[in-house]
Amino acid sequence: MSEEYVLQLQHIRKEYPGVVALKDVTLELKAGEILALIGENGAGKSTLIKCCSGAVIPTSGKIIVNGKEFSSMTPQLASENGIAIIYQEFNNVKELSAAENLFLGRPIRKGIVIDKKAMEEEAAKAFEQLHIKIDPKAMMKDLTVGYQQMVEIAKAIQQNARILVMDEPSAPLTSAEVESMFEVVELLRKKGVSIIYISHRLEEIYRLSDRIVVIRDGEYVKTLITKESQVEELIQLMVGRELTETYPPRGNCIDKNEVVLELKNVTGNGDKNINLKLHKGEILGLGGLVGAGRTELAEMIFGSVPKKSGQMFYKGKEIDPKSPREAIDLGIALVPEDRKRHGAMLGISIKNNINMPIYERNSRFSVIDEKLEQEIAEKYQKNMAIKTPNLNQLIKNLSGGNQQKVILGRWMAANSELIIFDEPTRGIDIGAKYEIYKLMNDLVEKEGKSILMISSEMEELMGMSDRILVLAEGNMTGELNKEEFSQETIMTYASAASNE
Amino acid sequence: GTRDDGTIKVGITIQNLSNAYWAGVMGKLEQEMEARGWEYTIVGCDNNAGTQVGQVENFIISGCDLIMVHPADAQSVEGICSEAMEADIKVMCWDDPMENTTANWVLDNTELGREIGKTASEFINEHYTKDEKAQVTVIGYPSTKVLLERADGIKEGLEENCEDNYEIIAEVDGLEAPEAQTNVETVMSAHPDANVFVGVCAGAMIGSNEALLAEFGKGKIPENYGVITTDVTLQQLDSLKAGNEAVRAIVGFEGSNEDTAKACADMFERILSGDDFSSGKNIYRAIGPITLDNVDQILKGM
Amino acid sequence: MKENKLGNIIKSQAIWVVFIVLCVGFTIANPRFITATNLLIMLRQVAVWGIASVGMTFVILLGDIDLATGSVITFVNVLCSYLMVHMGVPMALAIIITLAASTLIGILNGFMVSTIGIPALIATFATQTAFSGIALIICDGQPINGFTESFKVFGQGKVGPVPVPVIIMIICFALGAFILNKTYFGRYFYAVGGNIEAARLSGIRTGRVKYLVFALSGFFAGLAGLVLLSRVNSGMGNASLGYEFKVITCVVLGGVSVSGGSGRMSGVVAGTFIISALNNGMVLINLNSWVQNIVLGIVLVLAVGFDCYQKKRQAN
Amino acid sequence: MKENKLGNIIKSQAIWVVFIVLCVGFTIANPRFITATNLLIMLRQVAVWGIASVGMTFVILLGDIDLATGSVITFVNVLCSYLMVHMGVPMALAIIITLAASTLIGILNGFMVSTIGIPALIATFATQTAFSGIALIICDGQPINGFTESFKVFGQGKVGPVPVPVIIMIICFALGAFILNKTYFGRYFYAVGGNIEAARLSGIRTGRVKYLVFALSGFFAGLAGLVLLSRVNSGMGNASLGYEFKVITCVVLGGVSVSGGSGRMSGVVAGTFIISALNNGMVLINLNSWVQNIVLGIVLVLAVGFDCYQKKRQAN
Ligand SMILES: Nc1ncnc2c1ncn2[C@@H]1O[C@H](COP(=O)(O)OP(=O)(O)OP(=O)(O)O)[C@@H](O)[C@H]1O
Ligand SMILES: Nc1ncnc2c1ncn2[C@@H]1O[C@H](COP(=O)(O)OP(=O)(O)OP(=O)(O)O)[C@@H](O)[C@H]1O
Ligand SMILES: [Mg+2]
Ligand SMILES: [Mg+2]
Repeated sequence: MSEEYVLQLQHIRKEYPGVVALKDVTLELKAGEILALIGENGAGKSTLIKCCSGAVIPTSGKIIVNGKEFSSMTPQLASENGIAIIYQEFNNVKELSAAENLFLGRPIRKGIVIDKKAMEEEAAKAFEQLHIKIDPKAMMKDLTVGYQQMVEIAKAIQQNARILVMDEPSAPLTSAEVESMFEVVELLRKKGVSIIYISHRLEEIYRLSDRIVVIRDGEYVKTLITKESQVEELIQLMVGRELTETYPPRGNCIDKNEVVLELKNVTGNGDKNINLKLHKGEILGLGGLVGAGRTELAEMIFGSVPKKSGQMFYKGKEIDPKSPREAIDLGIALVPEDRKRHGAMLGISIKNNINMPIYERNSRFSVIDEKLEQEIAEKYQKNMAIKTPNLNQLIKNLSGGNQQKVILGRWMAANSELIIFDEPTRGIDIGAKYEIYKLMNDLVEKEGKSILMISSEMEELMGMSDRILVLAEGNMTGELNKEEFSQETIMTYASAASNE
Repeated sequence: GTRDDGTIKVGITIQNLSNAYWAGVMGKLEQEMEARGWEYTIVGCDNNAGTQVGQVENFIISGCDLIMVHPADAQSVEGICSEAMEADIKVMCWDDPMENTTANWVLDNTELGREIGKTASEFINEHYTKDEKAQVTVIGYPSTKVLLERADGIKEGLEENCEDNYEIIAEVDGLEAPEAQTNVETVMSAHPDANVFVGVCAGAMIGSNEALLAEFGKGKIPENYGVITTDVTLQQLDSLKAGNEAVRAIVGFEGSNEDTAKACADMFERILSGDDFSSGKNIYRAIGPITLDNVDQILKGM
Repeated sequence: MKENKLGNIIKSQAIWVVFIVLCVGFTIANPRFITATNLLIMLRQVAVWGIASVGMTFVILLGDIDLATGSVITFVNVLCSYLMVHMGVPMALAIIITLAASTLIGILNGFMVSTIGIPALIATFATQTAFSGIALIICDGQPINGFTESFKVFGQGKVGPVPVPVIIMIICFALGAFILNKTYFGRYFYAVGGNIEAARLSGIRTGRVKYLVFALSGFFAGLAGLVLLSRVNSGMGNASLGYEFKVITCVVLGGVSVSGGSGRMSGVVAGTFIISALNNGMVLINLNSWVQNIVLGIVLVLAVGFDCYQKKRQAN
Repeated sequence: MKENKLGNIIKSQAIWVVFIVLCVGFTIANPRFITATNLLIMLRQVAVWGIASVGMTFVILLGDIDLATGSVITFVNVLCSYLMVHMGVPMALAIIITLAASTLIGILNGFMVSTIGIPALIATFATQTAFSGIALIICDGQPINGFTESFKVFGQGKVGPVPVPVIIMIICFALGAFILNKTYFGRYFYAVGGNIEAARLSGIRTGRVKYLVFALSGFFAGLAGLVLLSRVNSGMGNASLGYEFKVITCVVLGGVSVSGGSGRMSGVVAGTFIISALNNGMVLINLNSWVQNIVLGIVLVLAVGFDCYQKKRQAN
C-alpha cells in the first residue's frame, strides 16, 4: 500500500445557524485502502463527506484530491476527479427508470441524443454484478427501498471512480444484499479503488476496513489501525464513555393472560393470512427479507392502509382503524422506517414535532395549553437525551439519530400502549442504540406496554425480542421462541416462500 | 339566407359581455331578434383581437347570414371579415368605419369624448369661474384604443367649451366600479377640493358616485360637485334620476337600451334585405346628453 | 433560541422596513400621503384584499393556492344583491346565506383537492372559471342595486374616524394570527404544509385539514365580497377580476412561502400594507398607470427576492 | 414493465378518448363541426396556445410555472410591430430581434427562479405585471398596424389547404417531443422536476437546466406571439390577457403533473386539441358564452380529476 494520499480533507469547519457541525476535522485517505469513518449520531460524518462533493460547502478548510487543491467543490468537479458518493439519503428520481437513474447526470449519448438501449444493457450488467434482479426499465418508484439502495450502489460503482464514499450503504439492506455488496467492495479494493466507508454496524467495519477514523461532536478524535483495535476501545472513543453490554437485560414481564393485539387471517396491502398474538409486556420481533411485507403489516395495524379481510383485536375488542388518528386514539403508535418522509416534519420545531399527536388532547376549545406543551417537550428531550441547543430548533437541523429520538419521544408523549417500531435503530449510533433499547425495556417492564418490532438487523432482532415471527413475501412462515433463536433458522424461514 | 331551413342566423361578437352596458344592450337585442324569428349567437372576446378573429371564423363555419363585430381592434378583424364577405356573408361593424364590411354603424369615440367634455363644460361653466376653478379628474382606462380615444376627446371637449375655469388635477384608471371608487378616494385625499369627475364608461360613474356619496352622504353632496360620463345603464339612470346623488348628466346614444337595440336590429334588417350601402356605408350613431329632463323617457326603455 | 427569535424579528421587519421606506418616499413626494385621513382611506381601500388574505394565508401555508378567491368575491356580490333586491330576503339572512355559499365553494375546492387529488392550482382555477360564469348568469350581466341603507355600514360606515371595513380587516387579521399561533389547527396547517405524509402518520386527519383550510378561504373571500358589495353599493358580475392575484401578492410579499409550511400572519399584514401604500401612493404622485405596473413588478421581485436570496444563502 | 407501458398508453388515451367523445358530441349537434374546413380552422385558432404550450410543458415538468407567457406574447406583438412600422426594421430582422427579446425575458425569469431563488409563480407573475406595462408604454395604448403583405404568411398563409400556423404548431410539438424523449437535456427536465437535489448531486447543472427551460418557454411564447401578430395583423398592448392560463390548461389537461417530473408531449397535444374543440364547438352549437365558462371548468375538473383520482387510488 502506498503512503500517498488520494484524498485529503484538511481542517474542515462547517457552521450552520446556531450549530457548528464540524470543527476543524482532518481526514486523509490512502490509495487503495478502505477507511472506516465512525462516530455517534450527529458527530458530523455525513456533513464531512458531503464536503468532498460540494453537496455541502465548508465554511473553511481545504479539499485536496490527488494533490490538487480545491477551495470549493461541485458535484461536477468531484465526478471529474474520480469521486463517487453514495449518500445516506436516497438520491434518485422516482419517475425515471432504474437504468436512467444509474446514468443520471452522465447519460450515454450520441451528440445530444441519448442511447437508451446502451444504458439499459450497461445497467443490466451492473445489476448482475451485484447479484440483484432489477429490471433496468422499471421505474424507480416501483422498486422497494432496498432495491433503490442497490441502484445507488450500482450507480457509484458504474462510474469507475477511483475514490468511493459510502455513507451507511447497508442501512436499508438485508443480510443477503449486504453480502453481495461486500463482494463488490472487495473486488473494487483489489482494483485499487480507495474507499471511505461509514456505518454504525461495527462488524462491517471490522470485516472491511484497513484503518478507522473516529470523530465525535464535530471533532477529530483518533485514527486506528483496524487490526490492532478493540471494539470496546472504539465504542469508548465514539461515545466518550464505556459501554459494557450491547443489549440491556430485562426481567420477565410478560403477562400471558392479557393479549394486547391479535390478528386473525389479516389480508391486504400485499400480506396474506397473517395471524399473530402480542401479549402485554412482550416485545415481539418481526423478521424477514426486504419486501417481506412487514412494513405493510404495520401500516394496516396503524390504520394507515386499510386491510382487505380478516380480523384485528386490540385488548380483546375487535378494531378496524380507518386512519392513523383512530389507531393513535386506541393507543397504538408507529415509529416509521423512513424517518425523513414519514416521521419527522422537517420544517417545524422539535417541540411541535413531539406534541403533534396530542395537541387536540391538550387543547381547550381548540386553544393549546402552551405551558403543558413546553413541559412535555422538555421531559422527553431529557428522557431521550436529544442533543439540541433548544426545543424551538427545527428538526431538520438535527442529525439522523437525534431526529429518530424526537420521533420516539413523540410516541412516548402520546402515551401509547402498543408501539410498533419499524427499524427503530436504523442509522443510529451505538450509544443512542443502547439508550433506545433501555427505553424499550423500560416501556415493557415498568410501564406495561407492548412492542412490535420490525428489524432487519439479525443481532438486534434476537437480542431484543421475546418471540420472533418471520414473514416472507407477505406470508407468515415461522414463529420462534427465545430458546429457538438462531440466524440460520430465521434465514430458513425468511426465504421459505421463495423456495417453494 | 344560406340556412337549410330558411331561418336567418346572426353571429355577434363584442368586446366584452361581462360589462353592464353591453350585457344590457345585448339583452334587448336578443329580444328584438327573437321577435323577428332569427337565430343568433352572442359572444364576447374580452378585448382580445386574437380571440375575436377565431370567433368570426367560427361564425363563418357555422353558416351565419350576418356577422356583427364590435371590434377589439378593427384592423385585426379586417382580414377575417373579408373572408366572410367572400363567403357571401353580410358583415356589419359596430363602432368603427371598417373596410371589409357591408355597412358600419359608427361611433366616433373621439367625438363621443368631446360630447362628454362638452356636457361637462356646461356643468362647469354653470358652477365655476376663473377665480374658482373646477378641479377635474379624468377617469379613463388606457389599455384599449376606444377608451383611450374617449379620454382624449374629453380633454379636447373641455378645452373647446370651457372658459379658463377648470384645471385637470388627476387622470386615473377606472374601468370597473371598485377600481374607479378606490382611485377617486385617493384623488380626493390628495386634492381635498377635487369636485368634477369625468369618465369614459359606466364603471367610472358608478365608482365615483359611490365615493362621493360615502364622503358627503346622500343628499348632502354640494351642488357644484358632479360626475359626468357615458354608457347607458339602469344604475346610472337611477342615480341621475334620484337627484340627490353626484350624477349630473350621462352622454347617451340612441336613447334607451331598447332604442339602441331597435336601431341595431333595423340596421340588420336593412343589410339582410340587400340594401345598397355603396354610396355611404358608414352610418353614424346619434350621440346626445341625458339629463334630468329626458331621463324618465329613457328609463322606460331599459 | 434567543438568536433564532431575533433572526425572525429581523426577517419579518425587513418587510416592515420596506413599508416604512415606501411611506417616507411617498410622503416626500406628496405630504398629504401621511395624513391620518389618507392613511385610513388607504386601509379602507385594501380591506377587501386584506380580509381575503387571511384565508389565502392558510391555503398557501398548506402549500396550495386558491385561484377561486376573485370569483368567489364576484359571486358573493351577485348572490347577496340578488337575494336582497330581487328576492326580498332580509339583509341578515341574505348575508348568512351568502357566507354559507362562499364557504361551500371552499368546501368544493377542498373536495377536489383533498378527496379527488386535483392539484389546487387546477382545481381552484376550474372553480374560478365556472363561478365567474355562474355569477354572470345570475345577474344577467347587469349590476344589481337598491340595498337598504343599513347594508352600507360594512363598507362605508365608520366607528369614530375609523372605517368599518378597516375594523373588520383588523379583526380578521387578529383572528388569523390567533388561529395560527394559539390553536391546534394552526399547528396542523404548518405540519400538513411541511410534510403531509408525516403529519398524517402523526394522527392528523390531513384530509379534514385541507377541507377546513379551503372552507376558511372561501369564508374569508365571502366576507371580503360582502365588504366590497357594501362599499360599491351594487352587485356586479365582474366585480373582482384578478383579485386572487392581488391577494396572493399580499400574502407572498408578507413572507409566506408558496411551497408551504412557513410564514406568519404579521408578515401578511405588512404585505397587505405595502400593496395598499403602493396603490394609494402611486395615484397620489400621479404615476402613469402603465408605469405603476412596472413598479409593482419590481417591488414584488425585490421584496420576495431579498428574502429568497437570504434563505438560499443560509441553506448552504 | 409491459404492464406499465400499457397503463401509460391507456392513461394517455383517456385524454384522447375525451377528445373523441367531444368531437362526436359536437358533430351530432352540428354536422359542420367535423368538416375538414372546420377542423383546420379549429387547429388554426389554437395554434398560438399550442406553440406556447411546448415551452410551458418544459416549465411545468420542472415543477415550476410560467405566468409571464401571456405578457410575453403581448410584448412580442407590440415590439415587433413597433420595429417594423415605426422604425422601419426589415421583417426578418424584426422577427429575430423579437424572438431574442422574448428569450431574454425567459432568461430573466430563469435568473430570478434559479439564481435568486424566487418561486416561479411569483417571479413570473412579477414579469407578467411589469411587461404588460412595458408593452403598453411602447405602443402608447394604440394598435400598431400596416405590416408588409409577406408578414401575413405566418398567421394567415396556407400550404395547400393547411394553414401555416397549424404547420408551425405541429413542428413545435414534434420538436418538443424530440427534446423530451431523445435528447439528454430533455431527460434532465424529468430528473430536475422529479428530484432536484438528486439531479444536482449527480452532476446535473440544475441551475443551467432551469435557465434553459425558462429561456425555451420565453422563446416559444415569442414564436406564438409572432403567429398571433401575423394572424390579427395589428400589434396591441393587451393582445393576450390571461393567455398563460389557457396555455397552462392545455398542458395540464394533457396530463403533465404540476408538481413536476411526469408528463408527455403527446398528452399536451391532446389537451390542446380538447381546448380547441371546446372553443370551436361551443360556438357552433350556440352556447351562451357565460355557460361556456361553466362547461370549461367542468371539463377541466373531470379530465384532470379522473387522472388524479386514478393515481391516488393506485398509490394506495
Ligand atoms: N442543514 C443543516 N442545518 C443545521 N444543522 C445541520 C444541518 N445538517 C446537519 N446539521 C448538524 O450537523 C451535525 C452533524 O450532522 P451529520 O448528519 O453530519 O451527522 P452524522 O454523523 O452523519 O449522523 P448520523 O449517524 O445520525 O447520520 C448535527 O449536529 C446536525 O444537527
Ligand atoms: N411503491 C410500490 N409499488 C409497488 N410495489 C411495492 C411498492 N412498495 C413496495 N412494494 C412491494 O411490496 C412488498 C413489500 O415491500 P417492503 O420493502 O415495504 O417490505 P418490508 O417487509 O417492510 O421490508 P423492509 O425490510 O424494507 O422493511 C414488496 O413485494 C414490494 O415489491
Ligand atoms: Mg449521517
Ligand atoms: Mg419495511
